[in-house]
Amino acid sequence: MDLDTIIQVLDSTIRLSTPLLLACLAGLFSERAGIFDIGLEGKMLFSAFFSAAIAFTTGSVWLGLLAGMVASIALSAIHGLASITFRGNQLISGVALNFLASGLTVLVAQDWFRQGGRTPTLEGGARFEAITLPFAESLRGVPVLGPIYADLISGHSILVYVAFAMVPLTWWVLFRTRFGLRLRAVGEAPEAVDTAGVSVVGLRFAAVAICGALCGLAGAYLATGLQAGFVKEMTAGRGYIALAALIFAKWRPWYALVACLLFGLLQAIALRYQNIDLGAFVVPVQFMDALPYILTVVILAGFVGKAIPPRAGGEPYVKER
Amino acid sequence: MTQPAIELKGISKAFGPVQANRDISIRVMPGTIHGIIGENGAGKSTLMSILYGFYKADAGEIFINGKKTEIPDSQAAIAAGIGMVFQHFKLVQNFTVLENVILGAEEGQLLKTSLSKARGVLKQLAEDYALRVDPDALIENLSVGHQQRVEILKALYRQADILILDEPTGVLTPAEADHLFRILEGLRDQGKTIILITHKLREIMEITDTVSVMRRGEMTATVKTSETSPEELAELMVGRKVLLHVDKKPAQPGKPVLEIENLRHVDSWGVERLKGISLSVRAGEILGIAGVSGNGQSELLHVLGGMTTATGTIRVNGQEIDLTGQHSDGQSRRARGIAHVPEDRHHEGLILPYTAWENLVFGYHRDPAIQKGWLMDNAGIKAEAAKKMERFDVRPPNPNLAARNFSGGNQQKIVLAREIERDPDILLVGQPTRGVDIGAIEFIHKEIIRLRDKGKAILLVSVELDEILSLSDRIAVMFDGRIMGERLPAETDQTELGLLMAGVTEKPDKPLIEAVDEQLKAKAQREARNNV
Amino acid sequence: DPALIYDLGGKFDKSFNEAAFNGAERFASETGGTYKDIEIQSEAQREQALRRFAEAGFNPIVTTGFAIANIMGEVAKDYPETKFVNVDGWLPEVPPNVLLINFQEHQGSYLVGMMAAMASKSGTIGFIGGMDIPLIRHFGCGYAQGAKAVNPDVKIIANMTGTTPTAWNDPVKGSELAKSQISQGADVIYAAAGGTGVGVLQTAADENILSIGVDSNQNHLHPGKVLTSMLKRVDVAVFEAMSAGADLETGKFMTLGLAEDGVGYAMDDNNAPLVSEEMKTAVDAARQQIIDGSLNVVSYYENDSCPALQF
Amino acid sequence: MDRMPAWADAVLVPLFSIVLAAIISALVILAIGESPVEAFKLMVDGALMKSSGWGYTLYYATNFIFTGLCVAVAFHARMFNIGGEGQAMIGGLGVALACLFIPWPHWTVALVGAMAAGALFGAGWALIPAYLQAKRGSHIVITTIMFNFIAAAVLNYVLVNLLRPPRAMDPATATFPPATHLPTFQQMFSTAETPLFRGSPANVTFFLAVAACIGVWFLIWRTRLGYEIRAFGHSETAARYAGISSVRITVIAMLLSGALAGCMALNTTMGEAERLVMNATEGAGFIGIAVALMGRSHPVGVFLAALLFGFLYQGGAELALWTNIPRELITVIQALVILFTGALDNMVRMPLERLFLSFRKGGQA
Ligand SMILES: Nc1ncnc2c1ncn2[C@@H]1O[C@H](COP(=O)(O)OP(=O)(O)OP(=O)(O)O)[C@@H](O)[C@H]1O
Ligand SMILES: Nc1ncnc2c1ncn2[C@@H]1O[C@H](COP(=O)(O)OP(=O)(O)OP(=O)(O)O)[C@@H](O)[C@H]1O
Ligand SMILES: [Mg+2]
Ligand SMILES: [Mg+2]
Repeated sequence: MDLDTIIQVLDSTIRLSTPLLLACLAGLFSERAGIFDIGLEGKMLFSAFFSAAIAFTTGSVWLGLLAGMVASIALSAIHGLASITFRGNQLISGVALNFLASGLTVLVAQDWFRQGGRTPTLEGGARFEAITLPFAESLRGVPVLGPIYADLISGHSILVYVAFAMVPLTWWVLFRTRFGLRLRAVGEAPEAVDTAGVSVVGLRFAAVAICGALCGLAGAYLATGLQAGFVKEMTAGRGYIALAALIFAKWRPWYALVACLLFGLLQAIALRYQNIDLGAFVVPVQFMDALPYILTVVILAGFVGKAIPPRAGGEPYVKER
Repeated sequence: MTQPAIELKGISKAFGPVQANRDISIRVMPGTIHGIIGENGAGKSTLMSILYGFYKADAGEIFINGKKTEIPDSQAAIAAGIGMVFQHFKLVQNFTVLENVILGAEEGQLLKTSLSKARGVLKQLAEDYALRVDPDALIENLSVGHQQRVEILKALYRQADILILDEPTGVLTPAEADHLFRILEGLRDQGKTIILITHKLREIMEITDTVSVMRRGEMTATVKTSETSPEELAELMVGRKVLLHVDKKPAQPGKPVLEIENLRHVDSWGVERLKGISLSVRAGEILGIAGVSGNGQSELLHVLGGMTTATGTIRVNGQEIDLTGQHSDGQSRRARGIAHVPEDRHHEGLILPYTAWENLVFGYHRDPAIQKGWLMDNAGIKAEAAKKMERFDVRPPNPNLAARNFSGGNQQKIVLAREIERDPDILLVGQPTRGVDIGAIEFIHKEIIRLRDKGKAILLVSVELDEILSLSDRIAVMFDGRIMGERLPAETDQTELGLLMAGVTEKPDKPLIEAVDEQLKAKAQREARNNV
Repeated sequence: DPALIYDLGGKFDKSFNEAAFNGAERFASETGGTYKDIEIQSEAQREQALRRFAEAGFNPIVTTGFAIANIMGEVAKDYPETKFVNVDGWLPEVPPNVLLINFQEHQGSYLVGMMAAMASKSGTIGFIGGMDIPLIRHFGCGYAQGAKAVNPDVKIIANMTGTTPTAWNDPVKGSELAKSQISQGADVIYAAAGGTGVGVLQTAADENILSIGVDSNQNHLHPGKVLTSMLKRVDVAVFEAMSAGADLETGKFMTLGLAEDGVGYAMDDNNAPLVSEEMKTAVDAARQQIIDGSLNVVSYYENDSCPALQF
Repeated sequence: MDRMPAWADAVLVPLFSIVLAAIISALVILAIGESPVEAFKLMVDGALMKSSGWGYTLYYATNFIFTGLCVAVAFHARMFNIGGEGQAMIGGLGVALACLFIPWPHWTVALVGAMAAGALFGAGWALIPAYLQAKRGSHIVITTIMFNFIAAAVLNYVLVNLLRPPRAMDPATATFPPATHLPTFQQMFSTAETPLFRGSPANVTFFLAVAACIGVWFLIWRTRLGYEIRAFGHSETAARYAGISSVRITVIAMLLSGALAGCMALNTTMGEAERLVMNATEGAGFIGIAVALMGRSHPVGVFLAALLFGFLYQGGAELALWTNIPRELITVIQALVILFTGALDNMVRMPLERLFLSFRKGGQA
């Protein structure tokens, strides 16, 4: 494999990892605060649609992004209502929201644009354009590093850089700020937070809202960064992969980056090398397609050590009855 | 005249159908230690949690230093100068001591300043009140006693003037409890007001200035400690005269039925919990295991009851039993005639949503006698259950009621009825009277002794020294996974047992608490090492 | 009135079903008639929709997609007065009131394959399919043969999007596949992948290479960037079936290939600058040869394999 | 001393939750410019007022009973099996293999054989997640989701490359031999004068589903195994105390769960399509979650909830047939039903409980 090919595969990895990473960090905030969320998929989808729809109608991708985040946060609010306020089952709420997003996006899209559940193609200012970093062109000539900078690091849409910047930011927020301390505490021992005079409900809603905002970014990236419009079910299971990456990452930001890059890489390889001919037999495309899922299972089977979720995760905080 | 530091007026609180507090009024003067005493479930914790803003009262008013104060949440309580150490600590296990102390009382948005400030304050507090803890240790690596210190530090860090402690001594060795009381006295002398919840009469008499008694959600009396007696308090607590000791004939021990040699157990975290236990229990005797909880007693019961694996030898009636492998589980032990009344009836002994009759065969449900072909003979089981409930005076005697709907004492009777009525050779009993009212305690003690008098071997684990002393025919003391020594009840006392419970085997030349603390520190450090 | 039953992909798949819908719309606007349509959502609803429409007196009932053919054959026997039409299906025996319309997609794909090879400067062209099923291989196979006919050394990169039905609706993956193919040198990519193809065409336009649409005329999606579209005139078939009404001739197979203008390649203002005269002549010549039988494009179905491409 | 009578919890709470879901659904229908009343009438007419409507409703219900029971059995052992979809897919493969490659003399024998095969394959697909959960603590929710994706890939490979008859276009197996065709309701109940269930796909598998309900009820509430499964589900530590092996119960419960999902394929693959197609499960595995939740994991509840969802499916099809409402409306309604009955049930329960409590207090006073 030559350098170009490697760069191309890695380039593809970055693009495929970005939505995973955003969703994974979203899940990280929520689950660190003790709220499990298998509704990442639905939130991304919701945001993908609303960001594309608003970007199309207003012609501004930034308004679209805002709309996508608001829509995603709205779903988060329902999840919060169900799992925080009414102490419902968090998994079920997530499943329901995934269904809701999958149905409602198409329903609204059809009612709005009459194009069979998709938005019209976005053009110009309604899309995120790739950003060329300074000196990318002039440095291209430098051996090895030049192409890496120009082709791999430069030339992505702004949301990619935002996503990668979110990793240190998340780490910093969680481990260096008051909010982060409280957030981690509420996922481990909500009663400790409560008796320390801090609102468990408030913290958890804040975490869920951040989760919504990040899923909003992920969805908007899919529809307005990677693509030029919304197509039904366009998240195609990425929310679930992000969830697996989160477990793989043991709920830690830097590990999340590694996990998402790994899954992105696997997908990039599966896309580029279908039907790998091993001489004795041919690995079918179906196998390559399923590889990320198989690998997740292998990882979960404990070959990377035990992943212990936040102690209060998945359980509603109940002090009376 | 000085204002009371705390005055509660007409506090009521219901949890669904349970009236936990009914129209309670109480006044506590500043600079005093006020005791609250009452049976399990009397509503002590609830009342204090209301004062701390953890629960919201249905009715009633709170006055702090004479001023009416609304306490809708713990934030308000902290602002009013109240600190509370809960019965179950409210600490974040994988945070450090410092992080736990500043949680909710941080200065500014960033942690750095808060952490360095807290470090200084903790140092000062440690000197002022003899409250030393390593600020960078993780909570999960601290002994319970030190965790309690962290809770007290949390309150002091928030500049509490009123400190509430909910059953603080339940988890401590006698020497540690003593040390705690010295700290509390120090705090009182600095002008702080302290409320101490306990159900141990001895402690009330020892340290409090005034005492209130609660019974079934009501406040039955408030008296000066110097003007009352343990007998009077017990009567106020229970509502009738209570026998404070157990009647029993001397034991007639036979040959050893249960022999344990060099038993070792490593838990799932890799920590060695049993470090070579050797014991034997003879027919017709009760062997009591004393110890502060967390020193391997639970693990011992779990191994004997087949819930976990171990190495070493266990012989039942001379026959060795499998300790790992496929044939080592609860079923195999039952087949050998070992019955087990577990320490935790809610999580081990009972399936709370199951009905009484279902619970009365729990663990014995594979017995061929209660099967009808492929199915379970539910009608037969029910009839049998009704008889057992009758005999053990379970109230109400309704086999169709779910276990969770019985009171603690009656739940415990269901477990005992199930295990004792199988007529086992060996009975393992853990904390038989934890969370059980005094009437039921008397009944349960009698049943255990009756079984002993039938010539059965009984291994009793309890953290209540009184219970150990009054029931056992022989006492073994456990500390840190080892047996520190065996004593006969007639030849020992609380002080000696208390030292053994802290791992101190010889009469120390230094002050008691230091000897105890040294042992506990060594133990905590061993565990911390094991955990990494 | 006629009725139309779409296949599972749904009415607005931007290709196959949408072409059927366009045909029906054309029928409605040109004849002033009305029609009824439904997008089924499960396998079992196929039979239900057929029967309900037949009972309600719709005639003819047009269906799209091979999957419904079997059931249609059964149901047709119960409603001898009603005429049934299916696009893409195949039955061992055709009942007298059934018309099966097949398209020679490989022939159309052959032509666009030729155009791709001729337009390619790099000598590498791409094919992106949706779910890996025989029909899609059928498309790819014709495409490869056409390309090889122009340039025996042409490199053809063929990818399938996936194995689940989401493969039809994953434009992101379509994009990545396109990017991957572009990075391997492809400068013309043919997308036969439903909604996923939207992503392929988009990326091709963004990356400034050429793409080829499928089923409907997709040239307008990115004017000047879509080389052509492989037309499968489902719209014409549907329009004609609906217009014929009760007079529709049934009881037979109808195969629409190049000769019948059932398949072809799209030319319009959007792609006129992209298609050179030379290209047009070559393609039209091949078209003629296929029509008169002197050129045989091998169908993937013949023996489940493709002479020009390994899947 | 219960807080609220059990019947109220079992009947009133789901009922009010459904009503809430219905109200929101009506608002959604209004919002897209259609009449909810008309829509509801159409749904009822199409699903319940004709025998053929019932034939569809029961056909869908049969699927949902199986997948609902699948989720319910796992729930009793406190496991959230999201893998019903994949287990049903692979179960379908088992059914197809049995039907295609064994020369059955009669449909009754074929049904038994195919059932065994479907159950075996479905159970087999649940085995690895179960084993990983039991032995290594791998979260069953995630592993079963992954196994759904993997199942789709396996099925795709098998259908495209191995089982597809030569020259067929469809990624599907050949049609099963006639000896394996199951009698439909139409064949069973129609007489010459009164044709019933015409054209509808409901078939004899429905009775199997009912039998499965009864079987699961006996298993869970009358056998030792059921006793142990429930005990394990309520409290893992107590189960260990009683000597109930967590590995054994986890694996057995998941195998049963997978087997039930696998049996769903009898209805779709053997009963309806008479061949195995790519997307035979159509999300029924996920609907099973909602069905189990609404049915409180009790077979009677599962049966009723499956009927409700069957009605939604069939009514929704009728809607799509006669109005311009997109089919995704049904997805939205399902989502709302799951949300209100499964996750927001306390929103109904809390006020209801307060109401009961105040009644009781009033009664005592
Ligand atoms: N969070 C809660 N929800 C429901 N009921 C509760 C709750 N907390 C306490 N109760 C009930 O209220 C009553 C009083 O409980 P409380 O904990 O105040 O008693 P206590 O006197 O502290 O007993 P103990 O000595 O066991 O700590 C009991 O019947 C208990 O079951
Ligand atoms: N690394 C550690 N891990 C866990 N616990 C520790 C660690 N280091 C110290 N401790 C605990 O912190 C306590 C403080 O130690 P130190 O010996 O200074 O206290 P002390 O003077 O005995 O206490 P006091 O002032 O209450 O008499 C020890 O008792 C020990 O249990
Ligand atoms: Mg208490
Ligand atoms: Mg000291």
